[in-house]
Amino acid sequence: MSDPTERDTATKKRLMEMAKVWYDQMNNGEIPSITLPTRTKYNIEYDDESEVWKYGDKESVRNAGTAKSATHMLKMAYVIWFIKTQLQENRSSTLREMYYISEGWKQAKFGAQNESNYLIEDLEIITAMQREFFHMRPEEDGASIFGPIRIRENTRRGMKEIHCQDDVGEAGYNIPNNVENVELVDHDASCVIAIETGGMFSRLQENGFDEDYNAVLLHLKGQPARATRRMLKRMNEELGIPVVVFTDGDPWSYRIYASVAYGSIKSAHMSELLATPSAQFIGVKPSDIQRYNLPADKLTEQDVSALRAELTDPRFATDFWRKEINLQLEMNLKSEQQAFASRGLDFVTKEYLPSMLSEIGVLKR
Amino acid sequence: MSDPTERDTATKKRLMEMAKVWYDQMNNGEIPSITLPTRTKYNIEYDDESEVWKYGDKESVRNAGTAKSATHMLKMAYVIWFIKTQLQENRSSTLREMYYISEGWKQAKFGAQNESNYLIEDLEIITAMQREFFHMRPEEDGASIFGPIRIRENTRRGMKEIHCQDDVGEAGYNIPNNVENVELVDHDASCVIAIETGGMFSRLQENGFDEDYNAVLLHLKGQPARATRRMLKRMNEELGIPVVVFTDGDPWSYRIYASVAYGSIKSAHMSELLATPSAQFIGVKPSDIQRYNLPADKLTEQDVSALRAELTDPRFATDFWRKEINLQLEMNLKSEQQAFASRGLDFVTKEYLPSMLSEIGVLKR
Amino acid sequence: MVLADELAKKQRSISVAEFFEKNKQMLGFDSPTRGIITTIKEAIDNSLDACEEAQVLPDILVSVRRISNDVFRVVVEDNGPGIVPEKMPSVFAKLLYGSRFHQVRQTRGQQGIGISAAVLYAQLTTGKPTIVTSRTDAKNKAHTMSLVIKTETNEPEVLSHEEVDWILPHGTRVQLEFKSNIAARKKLIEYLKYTSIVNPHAKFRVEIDDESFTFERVSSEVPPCPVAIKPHPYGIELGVLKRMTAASDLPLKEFLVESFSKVGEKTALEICSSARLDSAVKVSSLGLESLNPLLDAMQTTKIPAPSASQCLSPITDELIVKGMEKEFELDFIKARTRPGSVYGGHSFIVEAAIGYGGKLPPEGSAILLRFANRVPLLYQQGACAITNAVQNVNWKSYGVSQSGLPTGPILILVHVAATNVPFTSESKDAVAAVPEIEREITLALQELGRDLKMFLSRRDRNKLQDDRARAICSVIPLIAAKVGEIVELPVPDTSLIEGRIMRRVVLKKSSAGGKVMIHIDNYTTKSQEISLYDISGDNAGDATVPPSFVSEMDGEYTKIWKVTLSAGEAFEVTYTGSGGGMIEMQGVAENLKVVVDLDV
Amino acid sequence: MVLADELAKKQRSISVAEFFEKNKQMLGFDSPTRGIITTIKEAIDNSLDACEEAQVLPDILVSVRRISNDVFRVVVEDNGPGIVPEKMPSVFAKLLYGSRFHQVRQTRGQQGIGISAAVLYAQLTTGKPTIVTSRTDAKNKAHTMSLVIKTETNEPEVLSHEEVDWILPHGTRVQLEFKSNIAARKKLIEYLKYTSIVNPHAKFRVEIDDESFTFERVSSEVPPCPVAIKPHPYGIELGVLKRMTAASDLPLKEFLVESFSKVGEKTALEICSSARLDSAVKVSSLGLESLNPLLDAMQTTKIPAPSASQCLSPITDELIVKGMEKEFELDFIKARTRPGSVYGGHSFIVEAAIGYGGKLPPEGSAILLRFANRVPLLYQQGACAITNAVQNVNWKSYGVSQSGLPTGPILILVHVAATNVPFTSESKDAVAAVPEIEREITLALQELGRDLKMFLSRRDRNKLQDDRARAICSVIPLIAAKVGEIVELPVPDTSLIEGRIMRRVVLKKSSAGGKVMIHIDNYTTKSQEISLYDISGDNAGDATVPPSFVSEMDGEYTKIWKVTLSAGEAFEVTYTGSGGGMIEMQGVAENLKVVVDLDV
Repeated sequence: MSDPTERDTATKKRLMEMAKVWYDQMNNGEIPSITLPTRTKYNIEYDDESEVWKYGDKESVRNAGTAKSATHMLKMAYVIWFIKTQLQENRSSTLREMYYISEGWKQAKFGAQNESNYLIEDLEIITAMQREFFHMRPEEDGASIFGPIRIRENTRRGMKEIHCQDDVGEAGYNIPNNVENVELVDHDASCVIAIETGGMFSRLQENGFDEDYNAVLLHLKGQPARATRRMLKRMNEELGIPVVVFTDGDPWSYRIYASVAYGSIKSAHMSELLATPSAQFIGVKPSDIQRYNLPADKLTEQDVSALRAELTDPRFATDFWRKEINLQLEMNLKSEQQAFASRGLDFVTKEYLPSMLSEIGVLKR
Repeated sequence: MSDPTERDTATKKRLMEMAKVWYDQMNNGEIPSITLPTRTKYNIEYDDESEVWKYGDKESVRNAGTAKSATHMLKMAYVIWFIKTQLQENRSSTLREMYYISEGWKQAKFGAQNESNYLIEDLEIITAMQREFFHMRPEEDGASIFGPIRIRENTRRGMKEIHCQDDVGEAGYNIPNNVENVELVDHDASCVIAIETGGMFSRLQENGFDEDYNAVLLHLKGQPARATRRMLKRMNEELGIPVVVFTDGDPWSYRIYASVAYGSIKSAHMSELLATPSAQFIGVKPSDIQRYNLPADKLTEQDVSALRAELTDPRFATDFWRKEINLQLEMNLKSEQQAFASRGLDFVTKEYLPSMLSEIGVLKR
Repeated sequence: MVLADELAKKQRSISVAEFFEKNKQMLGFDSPTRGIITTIKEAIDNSLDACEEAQVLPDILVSVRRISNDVFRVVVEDNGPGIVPEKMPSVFAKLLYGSRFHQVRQTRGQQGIGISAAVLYAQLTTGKPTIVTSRTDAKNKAHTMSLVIKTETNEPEVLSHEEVDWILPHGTRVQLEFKSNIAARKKLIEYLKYTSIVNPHAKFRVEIDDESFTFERVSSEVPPCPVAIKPHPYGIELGVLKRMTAASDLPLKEFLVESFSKVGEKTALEICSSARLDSAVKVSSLGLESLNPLLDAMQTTKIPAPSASQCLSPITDELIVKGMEKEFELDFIKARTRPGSVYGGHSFIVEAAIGYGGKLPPEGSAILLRFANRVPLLYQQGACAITNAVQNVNWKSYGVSQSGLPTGPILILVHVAATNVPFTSESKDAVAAVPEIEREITLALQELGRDLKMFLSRRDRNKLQDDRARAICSVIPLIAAKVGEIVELPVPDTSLIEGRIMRRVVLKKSSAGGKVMIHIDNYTTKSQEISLYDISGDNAGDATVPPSFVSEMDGEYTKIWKVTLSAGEAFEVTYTGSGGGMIEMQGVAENLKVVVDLDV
Repeated sequence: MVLADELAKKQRSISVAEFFEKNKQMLGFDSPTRGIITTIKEAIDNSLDACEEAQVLPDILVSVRRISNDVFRVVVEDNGPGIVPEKMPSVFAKLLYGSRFHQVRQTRGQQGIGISAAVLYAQLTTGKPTIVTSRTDAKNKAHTMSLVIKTETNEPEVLSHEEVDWILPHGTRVQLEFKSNIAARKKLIEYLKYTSIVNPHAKFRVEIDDESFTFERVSSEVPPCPVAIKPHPYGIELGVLKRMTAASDLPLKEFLVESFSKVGEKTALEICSSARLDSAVKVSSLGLESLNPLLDAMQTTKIPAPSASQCLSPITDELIVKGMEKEFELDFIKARTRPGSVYGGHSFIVEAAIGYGGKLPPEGSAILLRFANRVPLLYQQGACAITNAVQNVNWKSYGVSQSGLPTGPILILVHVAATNVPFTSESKDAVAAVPEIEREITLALQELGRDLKMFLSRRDRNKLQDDRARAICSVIPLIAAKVGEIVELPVPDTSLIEGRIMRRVVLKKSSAGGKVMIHIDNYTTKSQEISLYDISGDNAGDATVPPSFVSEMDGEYTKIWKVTLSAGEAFEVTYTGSGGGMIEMQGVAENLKVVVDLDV
């Protein structure tokens, strides 16, 4: 569905089918209802075929039998109507804008921002379509890319072809919020390194790591946006470039990795589109803190409970993660990726990364 | 000082002069000391000449008479030494990297990240030089720019010339962390609109506001980074483009405007380089909430105390701000810029912005 | 002479009046404010006790009048049986003198200290004697005496005595003067209000300076006067048993039957055999070596609890509820009277009540009203076993939040009626921590807690049903409209859903295009007679069904339609107008009624 | 017969023993645990009072022994003056009998209830009489009696009486048996510990079952026995004045001078003229109309406070400090005795002490020790005026945090000594809220607070000076080294700074390149004799200055140099080695010493 018009028609059709179900229910004297998978970590399962984590069989049914859930369905009806209009007029909007537009929807008005977010996710699940198809634009841009890859972006101002090393400034190419408009043209890359912090992104750039190893550097800017994850997935799938994730050594960073590699719980319904199962973790490991004697901070209470939660998270149910997480709880320490600086500014590019990348088989020099 | 080598030599000289003062003090049997302006909002003053707010006359003297302040000076000596080395070897690093490098400095080791931040600020004040001159790289990149302006960036990979509408994707051109390496080539712009949220940035782009009005759109990404503020200053000063700031209508947004226009308290010593005194505020005003009947939220306790603090902030000591802030406290409401969507997705580009820009004399159509 | 001889000369007896004169704080006279409350409380206790004994409906006058800067005159007058002239001096002017101390039954006053302590306090602060007037029947004249206590000896002194005419056929009036201040006013009214709750048969007329008001009685039955009973074997202490046996000339079995309540021949023999004592032995001959096993046997043998019904006078559930209703507005109110129980040989009964909602403050700690033998306890709440027991109940399990005391719009009343209330001090402010009493309070409150929980969950369930009805009748039509728009088909009819799901009477009003439409569906299984009230600026002159009644006031028209709808039937009316105003229907049970104003 | 006649038959006197038998909780016998503490407390109070009267150093034995499952035998024995046989029955077996109630002076026991109540409690729970042995001097034999109280009459009954030989020349021993349990042990030891703090002249030997220990005396001076004085005119109440005048045959002026303390002829005449009464009038003839102005005049005329020194026996600052030091380890301790004051005609003195730091728990509320007339108050802390006063002091202004009570490692002791301590009940657990007393406590604590603040800020200042020295001697040399590197010049000499800024003895040790260097500068203005201790793995065989002494143990060498340095002089020694270990110098005052180990 690369043709936008075709895509819009299909989306509209799907939404109207959904509304028709309710229509028929009501005409039969039934209370309208919808069925949704339960959205908790206890209901995500590994899908062997696609190699990603998706929602499992647990489902919950919502019907309009109470004022609260009836109002919820009313809001969903309004949202479907709004999207249908948007598709017809070829407009787009952000979730926040839709939230404000709902001001005029009387009883269907959203009480809070996250209500509209949640509703759009529900719609994605029910229709098995991305929000981008609804012309719903995310607030945040994607990450920056710097490295030997050429893309073509279909912008409102025409087609732009950009090489992400030659045609951009030091801050790199900014992934737009709708990656479906980007075409991957060609590349000369050995791998994509997705990096948690800007400091480390600049360090690798300054030390010429992209040139020396033909690496595409990608600055994740914290928890990666959908556009970023989709871009990583596409570079991996369409171009066959291996993806590695280089983060700090704390529970929040492991979650960043997990959302790149396995998909997030919040968007488990999009895992096939967003997750890159072959992505490998080369961030700071608890065992690295010991091995390299890195400066470290004590874990906070939040850290400890996040680690504990990860131990019960199916996405971390491997020997590797169990061992590392338990080790971390035992040491009660965490380190940042920039902590490698304590061993000199070149240590990370001269020693750590080459040895890690060779170890996992991404570099063969 | 556009020549990097020349700039580095001057910086090194200045730092060594500073160290020499302490050297002489000690040789005379005096406890080494430094004098710094007091860094609170009660000590910033309006400078008529440069039209920006700078630190006033209040000074505090630090001497090595207690273990705490002696250790502080020891750390400063190490930092000066570190920068001197960095300049000699033509390396750069982030504050965070320096923090980790200090691991090897024994007593001079930093206790926490913000200690090294504060120290670099002190050094900037004492030497009257930007941290960029010390080769200290900020963590965060600058904002994105989209509009009719052409720049030339001196990157590690050579000189790149980029037009910020024609040569970039929809996410725009990313301002690098050291703006001193960017040359402003030419432009066709009527104004720069610095926008607080990504959603509004995309809205203006989707609605073609940059084309219709020859506006340069700049996404501030929250509290603007130094690079962003420096870029705004330079576009205004070197190219003579008027700058307007378009934010939400809450105390934190007013601070964003204030830091663009007047300089921040934290970097009042850099105001001449970073502040754009002629920048005008076109964000959501409390009176707009009434005028346009915008959807609004109640103020939180934090909001109220931030507003109260602003009433005692010399940067907000104008009739305009006093009236608006007092009105807001009275109404007890705040609105986001995307709240204009409640009046339709085109309202902001068809009505609000044209009328605001005409009102303040930026647009003359 | 050795030192001990010298010291011996100084040793002498202390009169109990001297003792309490010096330690007046122990009797509740620690401050002038409190003194006035304590005095009135003691006088009213005596009046109520006396009226109960005489089976008279109490009619009590309380008057407080300031007669100089800091001197107040207090009068308490009752219509009780009166006191014979010979006993008047001792009753009012001798500490530790009274009729109720040695009796095993529930009375308000017990110690024989209260009113005499007030007399002592009055003469101490103003030097003025107390004036007592009493008349025992219509045939005799009233006697008036002016009395003081001789502190050194704790004996009464009569300063004057005369016979006088009195309007009351029988009754007692006591007048005291002492130093105080007006800060006591609020506490005094509180005391009277609470007293009136637990004495619903009493009427109080109150005069404070130039103000006067009345607490009316809500019951016209005099509670039965508790009858004195013999002590119960459980909890008798060795010293008391020793004294009783020494004073008796009976054989053991007869001694047990005669001296204790609930001990019959069979039980007595069981005790004797358990103690391995001859049932015929003279008890006066028993030494400690026999008394110890006897006491053990008395306390381990199974003996029924004393019949509380005789010696105690609980208020009863019904009258507590009446009393509370009189003084508070409540959504829920329930009272329990526990069966009688025993501690240390003393009978007692716990009564409790819980009130919820209404005009009670919605937040903060519960209001706790403590009573002992029908007397409110106003001070030292924190030190009282009642408070402790209330705090130890797990209120959360009854759906009530708790922080020490339960919190929210709750009123808790606890009444401990006992033949001997274990107070922590003579000032009778707080009940001492006796485990048996605390346990009974806990049980009573737990029973009430379960009732409260039922009330609260029923209230919640009603809310839920209402909510469901509202969803179906007001939201689903909106969904239908929007879904119709999306699929580009006519709006589906949702009345089928309404009818199937609910068995209610649904009233809908809507207005559009200058027309107002009112529609009623009777989805119930019964016929309904409905009065439809529609109040708005429209006069409904062209109503499709003309209203049964129309009236106008200030441009507002009240329209009433009388409609009878059998099961499944519907009613509809439309008229020209702009709508608004209010709509309501009468004649349908609250829980079967759904009113949906689609314009709101 | 009218009802009143019937009721009158039941009315009779109540013996005070009956009253308290029924209300034993009022006397502190509410639980078996508490009963044992109360009993021992009452016996010890009497012993200490008696020893004081006899000016004997108290030597008191307390023994508690379990003799069956729940029966305990308690013995308290003292070396006091003893009691003459005739008075023994009344003293021990009659409530409200004693020598101290009518006297205006400080005593522990006042009410004449305590020990007799214990006897009553013993006979009530076990039926056993109390056995009292007493001997008044070496010439007489001791008398032993077995006593019980006749409850109905509150009169003593002597069950046996014999003369016996006794090892003590004089003293009293009382032995009681009652039901209790061993939960009392901890509280008992606490009670004895606190009693010993405020009675530093007393020695207590304690035997609990098979364990025995002693609280030793820290002072060998018997405190002077308080002398009884006449009442003070302030705070006399009208009723008491009326009684006094009625019983006197003196003219007014003489009556005033004779009956009250601190009233001389001049004051008496002043009172008369202020009351507009003839100074020669016989007081017995005065009616209320004269007594009222007389009382007013007595209370408004300026009269000196009663001389507390005679009738009261404060512990004194010095002995409180000794007592506290004996039982607690503290960094700071200070006590204050306030001047005497008056409430309601009763003299009182407040003493207070504050302890800080040491082994006190560093967090949580302060430990509060309350005392009245040298007796610890163990119960009802929350209801006590002392607690209230402590809480009302603004501790934050003395640098101490506060949440109700002050918090942190703080101990607060308050002692109220009075001719009549206003307790809230007979159990004597808490002092009633008398504004005059609370005010005095506040003043005492405020004075102590200021001292504590001084101590705390001095401590902080010392810390600051230390810190300064450390900065100069250890950090500045490092700054110098780094600055030298930056400016590419030789490292500046920082000894000038050290010398100028500080007047101390500075020891520096550093090691580099296999050499250890130790350097001492005497920057003080005086000559210093220094022993330098250097303990490490180096044997310093090649030291440039050979040590005065070397010893080896497990491979660790202790090297000592004896060095004398006059003002401004320096010492230096170097040797081959790797450094480490520890370094210290002796002979220099702590506040003049700076030791800098540059290797650490």
